[in-house]
Amino acid sequence: MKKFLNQTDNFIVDSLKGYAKAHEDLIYLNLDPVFVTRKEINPNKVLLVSGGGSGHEPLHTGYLGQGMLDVACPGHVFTSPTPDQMISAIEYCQPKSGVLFIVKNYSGDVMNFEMASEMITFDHQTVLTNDDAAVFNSSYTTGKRGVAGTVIVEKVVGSLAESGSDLTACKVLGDKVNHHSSSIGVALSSCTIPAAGKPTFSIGENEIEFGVGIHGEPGRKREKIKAANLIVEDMVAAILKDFDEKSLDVKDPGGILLLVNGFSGTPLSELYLIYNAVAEQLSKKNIHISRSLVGNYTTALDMAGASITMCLLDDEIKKHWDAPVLTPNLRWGN
Amino acid sequence: MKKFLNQTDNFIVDSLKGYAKAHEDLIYLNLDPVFVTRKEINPNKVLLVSGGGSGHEPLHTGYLGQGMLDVACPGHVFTSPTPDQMISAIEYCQPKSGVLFIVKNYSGDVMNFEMASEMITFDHQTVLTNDDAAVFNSSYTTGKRGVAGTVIVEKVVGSLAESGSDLTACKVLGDKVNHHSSSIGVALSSCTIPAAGKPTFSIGENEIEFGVGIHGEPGRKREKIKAANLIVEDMVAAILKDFDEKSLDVKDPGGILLLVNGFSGTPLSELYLIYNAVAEQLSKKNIHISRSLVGNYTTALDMAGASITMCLLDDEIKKHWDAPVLTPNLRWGN
Amino acid sequence: MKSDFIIQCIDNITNCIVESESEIESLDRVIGDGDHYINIKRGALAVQSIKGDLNHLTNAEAFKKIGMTIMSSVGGASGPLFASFFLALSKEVSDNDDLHKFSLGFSRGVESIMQRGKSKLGDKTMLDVLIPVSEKLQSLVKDGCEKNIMIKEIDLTAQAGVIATKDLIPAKGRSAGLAERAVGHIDPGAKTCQIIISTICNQLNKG
Amino acid sequence: MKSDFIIQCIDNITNCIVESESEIESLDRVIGDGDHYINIKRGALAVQSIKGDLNHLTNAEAFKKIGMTIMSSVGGASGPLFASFFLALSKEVSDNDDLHKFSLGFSRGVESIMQRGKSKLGDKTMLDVLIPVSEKLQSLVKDGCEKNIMIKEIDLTAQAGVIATKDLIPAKGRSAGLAERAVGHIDPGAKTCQIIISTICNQLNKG
Ligand SMILES: Nc1ncnc2c1ncn2[C@@H]1O[C@H](COP(=O)(O)OP(=O)(O)O)[C@@H](O)[C@H]1O
Ligand SMILES: Nc1ncnc2c1ncn2[C@@H]1O[C@H](COP(=O)(O)OP(=O)(O)O)[C@@H](O)[C@H]1O
Ligand SMILES: [Mg+2]
Ligand SMILES: [Mg+2]
Ligand SMILES: [Mg+2]
Ligand SMILES: [Mg+2]
Repeated sequence: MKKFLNQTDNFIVDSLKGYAKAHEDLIYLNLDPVFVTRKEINPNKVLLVSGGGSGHEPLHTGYLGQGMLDVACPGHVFTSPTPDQMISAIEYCQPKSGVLFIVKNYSGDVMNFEMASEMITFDHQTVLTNDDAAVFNSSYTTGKRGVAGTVIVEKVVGSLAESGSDLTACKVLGDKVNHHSSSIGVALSSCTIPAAGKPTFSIGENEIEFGVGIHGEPGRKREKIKAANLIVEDMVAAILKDFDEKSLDVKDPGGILLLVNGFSGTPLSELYLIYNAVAEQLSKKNIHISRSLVGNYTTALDMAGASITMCLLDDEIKKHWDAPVLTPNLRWGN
Repeated sequence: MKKFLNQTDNFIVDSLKGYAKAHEDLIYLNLDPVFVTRKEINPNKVLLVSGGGSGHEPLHTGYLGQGMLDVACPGHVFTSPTPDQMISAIEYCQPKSGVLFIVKNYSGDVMNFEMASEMITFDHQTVLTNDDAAVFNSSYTTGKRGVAGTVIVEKVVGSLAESGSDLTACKVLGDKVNHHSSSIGVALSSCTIPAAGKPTFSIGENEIEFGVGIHGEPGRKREKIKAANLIVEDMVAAILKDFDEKSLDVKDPGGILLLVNGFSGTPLSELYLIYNAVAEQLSKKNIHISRSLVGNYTTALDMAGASITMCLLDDEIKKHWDAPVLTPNLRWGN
Repeated sequence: MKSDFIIQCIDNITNCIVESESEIESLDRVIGDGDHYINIKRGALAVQSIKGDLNHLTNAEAFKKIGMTIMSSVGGASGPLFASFFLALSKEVSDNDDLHKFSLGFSRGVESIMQRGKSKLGDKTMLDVLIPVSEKLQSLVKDGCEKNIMIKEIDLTAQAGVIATKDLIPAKGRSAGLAERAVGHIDPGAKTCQIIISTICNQLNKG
Repeated sequence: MKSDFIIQCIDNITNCIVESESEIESLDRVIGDGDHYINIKRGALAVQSIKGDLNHLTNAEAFKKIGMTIMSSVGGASGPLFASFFLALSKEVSDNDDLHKFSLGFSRGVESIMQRGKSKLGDKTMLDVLIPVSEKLQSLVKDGCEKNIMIKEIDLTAQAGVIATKDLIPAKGRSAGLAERAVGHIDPGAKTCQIIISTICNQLNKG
């Protein structure tokens, strides 16, 4: 393992300190327990609280600010934060219009956020994101994982909350955006957890992991690498099938938001190449891309690979997607 | 080599097509010869033309738009573009206030831009960027390489050009920003050129290349990896020495702009950790960081590693750095 | 139970976990995300760091403090689950308990995990060790089983539980995403529980 | 010179370059950026693709077309340099040249590289092959040297030039950044020039 770090135990805190310094105009960092908030808290709006294991930067810490999140609680690498982090953060913010938790669907995140929510006296709701098409859903299991679609949920609900809407409205929109989103990822290499010091999985020089999770969890299948166009064909098929199972019509005139997301080790040039392949596929199928985002938005430490997320747009989602956002890592309209 | 690609020969064009589609509101892509321009050309302002070998995305293509570049001419991977690309692009734009070339100091880039400039009838000037502190300068040699400081030059001159200033003013400011900038890079891994199919250099599991170039060119020395704080100490020392040799005073009250730049394979969390280490060093030395930028802004294909750039700010540079910019990969103030 | 027994347990468990690093870690790398050992070790060290405070506490208070410490140090899936166990246990035990009372507390702890995790036997989780162990403990206590035999039986039950996870299709936790691909692999949380239980059995055997 | 000789050269050079892939490529990976082989091959293929057009052209026109093709296909440092060579050469040659005239054209080509590259002998570039070859060519032509000997001498000079780059500290081109670290390594552009020259020598020997 080769990384820029001092002691593995301090990796996340050292990184958060740099993050807070680089964005001191926007960000407040609390160290004990660890949480991050916008510099200026507006206690009158619905407080959007997200968090999860670290290693997915800029998710969630990079999305704090006007038009997006209020609080992020980063856990250790790939390990969900503990309830005291959420509780302290919310007490620090003293929200008057309730708390909306945005939680990726992993047992650990769900349970820790649940424990926190049982221990606070503030009004609250939770949006669980579970957009990973790689996992087949079932009411008997943990269900689908929350992956890059979470960014879209955070952005869209962030705009609604900023506009002064109430907790229920935010919860309803969050659930809708999540339901409208579907993602699939492919890994070319493993990631390496700093404290573990070795790759999470091993993968052959000519193999890819199709349907990989953002923690390096195995996906649907291990296969031989092939032309990007062919990989993308499979990815698009998996997403369209998922929409089909959700009885959603991707040909809706609202079009889709297409997010081509890098896991961190894949260069922007390859992400754009993937974008091109997706666009070619969708154009053949008469699916209209009306919004785009390409870059490293939900990463998996140093993993090489990428995911595709499609979100079906309607006027409401589009309006809130387009609304101004001013965060360290997502910024437009101001 | 594992990459998302179809045929290596089409790698750059496939990627550019995706880039142009993802940003069709901002970007025009010409394919034969290859060049990229803003969607809306303003023929009355000084035309800022940059370019160079591909593989450094978002440099330069990602910086086209209001407040930054007008034209980028991407070459093959790590290979400077050919004169016909620049000539066609400029003819397409028909600038009325002259052309400013922003060229990184490499023999190939210098010569190809020189040939282009000899063949156009438009008034023109060139700003050569050479901010790489790893290379010792000399009037007998090619001299220092242009690296991530180029982004700062493009942003700052971009703002001045947008404000309607003339060619000479743009050239003068560009030279100043370049002179005020100093960078140093460290590689943890090699990059792999798609068409070559194998890593440009080999590097041991515990080694780093100190002073590496953005094409994987060897740097000052190969050494054992050590704590990030110690690596950063060496990096900061190299930059401060470079300023010293340029007789520039880093303790000027204007402070510095600190750019922590990833080469592409290094996660954002590590870049922020580096930022923290630099900030700690500079605070001890009473050097004031007044502006910051952290992310992948000048990359080296898939290389793991990072560079630090410091740019000494004065009121003029600061004003143009802060000015609005609206490009696919750098955006603020609008 | 005396507080020095609990403290001895804490030290032994921490040591055993550290000794089993590569075994535990490799399991979570295969069907999880590779952090289970790191999480568990962080929890064990956190509990070890409050050892000194436990002396002055009742068993109930001690288990509560252990639960709270785990809750705010471990995170992930295993953190809240282990924390729930100790918090539930702490509500049942007193300082003068017989084994019957403790076995009831243990089963309350396991139930609390099931509740928090919305999980049950056969979901390929730590519960595939904990539920059989809990049931075995009840029945052995009810039958008035001899101490040495009881210890041996519990240990064997825990070990059988770990092995049993191998062939299960996961329903809960991170590995649930893998479905059939997880078959053939042991659940890391189950392994950790077995190591902890075996360590305590060992200690009881010696003491 | 006849156009079919030039065309034969183009094919032979292209083949030799492709055959030397690993040799050329590894050199630029060590003291450059690893793309020299790719650039040269792209150039050779581009020139090969215009072969058909060369038939109808004068030597001067043919060399100009070759130069322009290289200029707009190769890029990098080697592109403009090779292009300059051919563009300068095209200004000197006519269809009825003697060797003396050609050798003058060659030296104009080399000078044009020096001008474009602001480089000279000893800078650890392609010029460390091209300048000695050019000088040797002038003097052999002046001395009225016999064809076979001339071919051999030129070939040896090119090979000596390549070897000479090994111990030089680079002053120009990408490797200049390495300074002393480049010592001990051959310059890739020099190697390419030698391969091209040796290929032509070989062809002349046979023809
Ligand atoms: N819902 C659940 N019920 C019971 N045990 C669970 C549940 N989810 C996860 N586990 C246990 O937690 C273990 C994983 O713990 P750990 O790796 O620390 O957390 P994470 O999965 O969040 O990375 C699994 O091996 C499993 O035994
Ligand atoms: N200024 C120069 N003068 C002469 N030759 C040069 C000069 N700069 C570079 N070269 C030659 O070009 C070769 C490198 O070519 P290439 O790899 O294609 O371009 P780049 O260095 O731009 O990647 C060097 O090995 C050297 O021989
Ligand atoms: Mg985890
Ligand atoms: Mg090159
Ligand atoms: Mg885990
Ligand atoms: Mg090269």
